[in-house]
Amino acid sequence: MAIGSRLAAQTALIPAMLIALVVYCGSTGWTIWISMTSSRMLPNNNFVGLRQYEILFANERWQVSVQNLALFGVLFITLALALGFFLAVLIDQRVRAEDLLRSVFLYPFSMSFIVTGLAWRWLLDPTLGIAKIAHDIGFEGVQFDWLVRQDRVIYTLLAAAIWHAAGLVMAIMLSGLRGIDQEIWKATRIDGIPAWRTYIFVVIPMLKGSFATATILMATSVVRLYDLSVAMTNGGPGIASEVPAKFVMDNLFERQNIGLATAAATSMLITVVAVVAPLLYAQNRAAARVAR
Amino acid sequence: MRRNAKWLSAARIGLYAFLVISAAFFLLPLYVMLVTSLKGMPEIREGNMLSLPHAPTVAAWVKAWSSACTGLSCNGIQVGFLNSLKILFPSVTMSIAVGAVTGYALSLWRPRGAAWLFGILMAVAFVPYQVFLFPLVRMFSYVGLNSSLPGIIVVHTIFGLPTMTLIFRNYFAGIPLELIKAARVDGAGFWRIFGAIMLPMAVPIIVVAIILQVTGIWNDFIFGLVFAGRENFPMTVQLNNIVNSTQGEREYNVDMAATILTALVPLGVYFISGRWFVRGIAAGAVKG
Amino acid sequence: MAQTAEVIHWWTSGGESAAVKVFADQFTKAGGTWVDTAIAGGPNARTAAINRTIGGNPPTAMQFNTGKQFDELVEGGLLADVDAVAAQQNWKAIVPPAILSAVTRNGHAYAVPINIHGQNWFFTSNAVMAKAGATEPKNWDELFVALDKIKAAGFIPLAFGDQKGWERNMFNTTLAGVAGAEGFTAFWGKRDPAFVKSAEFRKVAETYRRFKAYVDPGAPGRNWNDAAAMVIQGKAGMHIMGDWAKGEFTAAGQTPGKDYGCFVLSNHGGGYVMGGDVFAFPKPKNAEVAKAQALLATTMMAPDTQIAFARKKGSIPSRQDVDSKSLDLCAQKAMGFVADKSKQIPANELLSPPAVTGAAEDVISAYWNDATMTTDAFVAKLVTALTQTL
Amino acid sequence: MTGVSVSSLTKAYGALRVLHDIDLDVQPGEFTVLLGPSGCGKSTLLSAIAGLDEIDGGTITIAGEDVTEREPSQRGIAMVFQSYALYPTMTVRGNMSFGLRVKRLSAAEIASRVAWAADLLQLTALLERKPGQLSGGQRQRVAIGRALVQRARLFLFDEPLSNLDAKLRTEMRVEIKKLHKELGMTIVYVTHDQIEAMTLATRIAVMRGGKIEQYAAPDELYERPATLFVAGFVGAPAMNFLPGIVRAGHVEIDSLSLPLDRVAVAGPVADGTKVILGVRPEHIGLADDGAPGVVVEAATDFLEPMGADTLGWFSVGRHRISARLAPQRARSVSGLVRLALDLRHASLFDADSECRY
Repeated sequence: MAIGSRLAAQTALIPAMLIALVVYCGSTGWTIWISMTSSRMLPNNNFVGLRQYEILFANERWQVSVQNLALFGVLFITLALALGFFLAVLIDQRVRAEDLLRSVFLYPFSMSFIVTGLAWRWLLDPTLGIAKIAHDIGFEGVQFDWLVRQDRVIYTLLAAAIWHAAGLVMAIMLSGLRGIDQEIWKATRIDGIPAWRTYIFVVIPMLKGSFATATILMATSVVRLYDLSVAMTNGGPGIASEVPAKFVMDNLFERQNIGLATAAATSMLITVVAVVAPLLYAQNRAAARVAR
Repeated sequence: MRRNAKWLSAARIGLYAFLVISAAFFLLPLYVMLVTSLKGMPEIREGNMLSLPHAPTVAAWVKAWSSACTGLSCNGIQVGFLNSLKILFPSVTMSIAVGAVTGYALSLWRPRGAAWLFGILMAVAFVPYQVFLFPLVRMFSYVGLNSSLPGIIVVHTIFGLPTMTLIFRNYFAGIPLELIKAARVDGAGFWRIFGAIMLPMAVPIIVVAIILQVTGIWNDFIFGLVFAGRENFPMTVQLNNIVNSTQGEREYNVDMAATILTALVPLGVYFISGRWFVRGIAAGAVKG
Repeated sequence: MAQTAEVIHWWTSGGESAAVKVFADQFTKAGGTWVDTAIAGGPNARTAAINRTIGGNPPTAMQFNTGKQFDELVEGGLLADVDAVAAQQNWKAIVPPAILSAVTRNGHAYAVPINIHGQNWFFTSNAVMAKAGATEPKNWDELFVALDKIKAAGFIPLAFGDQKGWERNMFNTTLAGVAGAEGFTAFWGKRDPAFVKSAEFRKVAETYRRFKAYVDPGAPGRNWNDAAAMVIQGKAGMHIMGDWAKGEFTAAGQTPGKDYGCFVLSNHGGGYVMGGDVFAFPKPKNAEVAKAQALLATTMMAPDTQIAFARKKGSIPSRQDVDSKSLDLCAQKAMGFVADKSKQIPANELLSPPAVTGAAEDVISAYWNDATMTTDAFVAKLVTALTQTL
Repeated sequence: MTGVSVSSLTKAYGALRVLHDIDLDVQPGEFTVLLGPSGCGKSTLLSAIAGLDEIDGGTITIAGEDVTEREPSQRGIAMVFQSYALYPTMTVRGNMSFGLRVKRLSAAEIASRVAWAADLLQLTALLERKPGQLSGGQRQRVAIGRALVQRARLFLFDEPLSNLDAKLRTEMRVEIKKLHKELGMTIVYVTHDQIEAMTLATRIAVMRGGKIEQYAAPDELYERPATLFVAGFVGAPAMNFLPGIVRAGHVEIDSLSLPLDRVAVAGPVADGTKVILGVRPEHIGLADDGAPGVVVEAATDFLEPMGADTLGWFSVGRHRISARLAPQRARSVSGLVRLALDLRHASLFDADSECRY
């Protein structure tokens, strides 16, 4: 490869390299170090080994946060993929007002939860929201108190999160669907395969890339899940809807306990790297094989 | 896809019914916000959030825009609107520029350390930003970037980097390598190829990048608060001041109006360019 | 050349803004220029202020709650002391000892204690109380009698904005009322496992949980001001909140004594839980800033500023030598508590650092919300939370 | 006018060596085709000549200048790619003039070169279109035009016709041949299609496994393939191979014994050597019709009519061979026949080294 261009390519990477090394790696290193100190509001260098981690993993709120994230993550990604894909399939049936519908499904993604959380909280409020309206129009028996029930509150977050992300999934799936060769449809019609079977056994495997993209995007937002919990329930009732990022944030700032906060952040980081690294490695191997 | 006419009608009705119900579900929060913003406080206290306002008034909108107090200044969120624009344009441009160049260099050239860099970026895409907040403050103080417009622009560039790099890399990876070879035979170097050939081809993914970054940067609160400096506080800081007062009376109609006003820019971007978004997003997709 | 002071605070609502305007106006009158940086939400404002201080670009003054929030800034040498102003105004004589010691570290005053907030007030709707035939309780047993009567009359007995911080505040109210100052400081101050395991504390815990039966199902997640509004509108009988809730009543045109009642309830006499707000001053970069800080501190503690501010804010002055006749009925009661050392309890912000408060708060919240959690479990978890923070 | 010469060129991807010590000398004005199956290294060799791939050893000389270390654009080359590699956002004119603009030629010079090339390739009417609006053949012409305007010393073609349908391919082949004749430039052309190679090339370099097996004019290559691989790869239908052992001046193939003196070999072949005898189908005929050569008995398996002639497939002992027959005659062929093998045109290869004797 040409020297000049290689040099230019290397030069072009300087900002990103700088950011990666100084900001990302630097901050991460600092975070890991602080997690092994007794720092509270300000960082100190009073080494305490893994004490913060012991405290962290004994902490009930942290345990609940991690469980919530796991449950939420799995359900959120599965359901948002399902709904997004379904909406995309429906919109792909040459419906009227396609542009309008697409925009309606997509707009939530443009709004932050800090902004829409209040509206959601109202809607789900057992004395104000949908439940009250149901009562007002005569359905006295309707009980909709999931927002205030410890064992159900996570599902209300789920509803809002799906509302937020399903449109994006739809957009990704729709563009994937539009890219599918029309001859596939002709072939399945000649073979007499019903449409739903075609979608499940032919189309979905073909949209592997779209599913992967949507999953990655949603996975990043799952790990970072913070705003939604703050805006809708602030972790409550009790600690029933706490999430790890909120644990980090609360301890970092409001609670002035950065030692514990960084221990939590480091735990999250290690988990992420443990999951992402093998995937990247596998992908790299695959890419190298394709390259020649 | 065209289907047989026989079962078409019944299925069609079901299809539209599902779409309409879904649309209602998606619009519900926006509707609640809208009608609330048009009501007076007494009517809001009555507590039927879905009912249309008896006597619609835009008073709350006017107040939110021009006279709601955030601290001692009672100029509404209009000041922040200008600040947000001041932050938005350079931040979106910078973050996309750096992401595009990095993605281009990673995908079509094989510079040293590319695999590592990409690995780090991928991992960071999953890390909550908050983790980096504190060290970044310290770093910025060393280089004198705190509380300044350049500071907040750099921050948005830093945190936009993983996603931007990822989508541009995926997009450029889909471009045939022969095109680069042809350009090199034509005598174009790294930057010329980028400017004359790659960028013009990248329009669909640039649209996606713009939408993602406009949304993210416009909705950002914490970075604006920490890094922008009080002269440059974005609209969201003022929105927070209006909506999140901890102690004292709350005017939900003003809250909602301020909220919708703040959301108008990203909303507008989505409604205007949703079509291109759908087209472009596939291009940035991970190749299965 | 006017002295310029940039002040970071979290007073953004209408009443709060009016209060902070008192400071700004007085400061301007004294020849300074007030630059206002209001950021809603205590943690947000503190984050911004602390980050800027660490980042070398500090504001002139920054708000904290009275207590331990700024401990480490002092230890880190990032704050300037206000000993000169304290000496000149003779704070020792005029500020209640608990409040003064809360701003003092190693013998130096590091913040201006601008006001005192009572945190454990009961507010009652006179109309609801009358309809239910209930009277203002004199002790905790009578309290539940009153609540039962309100419930029987078809009202919501206790209006509650069920969020973590207010759950803790209700717990603190119970702790102060049932176990008194000794119990309160044993819990938050000494964090004494023996006390937490004692029968007395079990009684606190069980009493706290009794409130659950008087709260409506819409409470979780509700904002406290919406809860206060339920009392104002005559939907609910009582509300437990700090004295800042008066602002809501005043905004609705209600007068204490006439439309609503306010009382503090303790089985041990007085039992007034005192917190408040302070302003701290980052180490000045130059003499100009130092002068502005001195002027700001002096102005904030000036007698007329103190009264005017307290009236707007709903708090009482931290200076006890001011003329409190212009304050409302509840504030008059408060001045009485504050004057008598035996009737006051330092708020938990004064006694424990935020890390401990937060950890305990999680446990308190879990106990309140999880009906299956036994008191034994509660006690055990509390001991861990109070003692395990590094 | 210029030549290109490659000497001792090696290239490896990690542990995988893709080019082994390549030497290639292309004369000025020559049309050299690099021919071989996929993966033989022919495209890599072309890339190396273009400077698009780094090499691990050896030198490349163009027009007498060592260009090994030079950028592609500094080598005085033009290149046409398999996918055409047209810049999709530029018009035809933009595509053709991009390289000239990069080289900062004057606007007038650019315009005149583009006009010349467009005229030559009948693209004048399409100059303002984008590649997306063109047919496959038109795109191919634009790609060639983009190369032509460079007035390069050396033209490199990387399988330029493989994306076209059969009819267009033939047309374009003629056009490229015409261009070469008219403009007389030096061309290095990569393909895996031996017909393309035979029709276009002045010389063909047959490659296999990163080595050049033979570099010779098409006739020479066809008539006197240097290796078993070249013999098998060039010519359709493929040459018939019969393995045997040399004994007493004869090649013994199972029960057959064919006299060695009829076969044109360079020197003596020792007794007991394992060999492979190669005979092209057109050198096998029906003895009864008076075809020359050594006669063997064979059983008819089946017939493949190919239009101009018919390919007959026969079994000789354990071996199957094909013969090119006249269609009229072939219709009556069946059962046992007598085939005449014209050994004067046959090739003899060593079974171990696969080299020609």
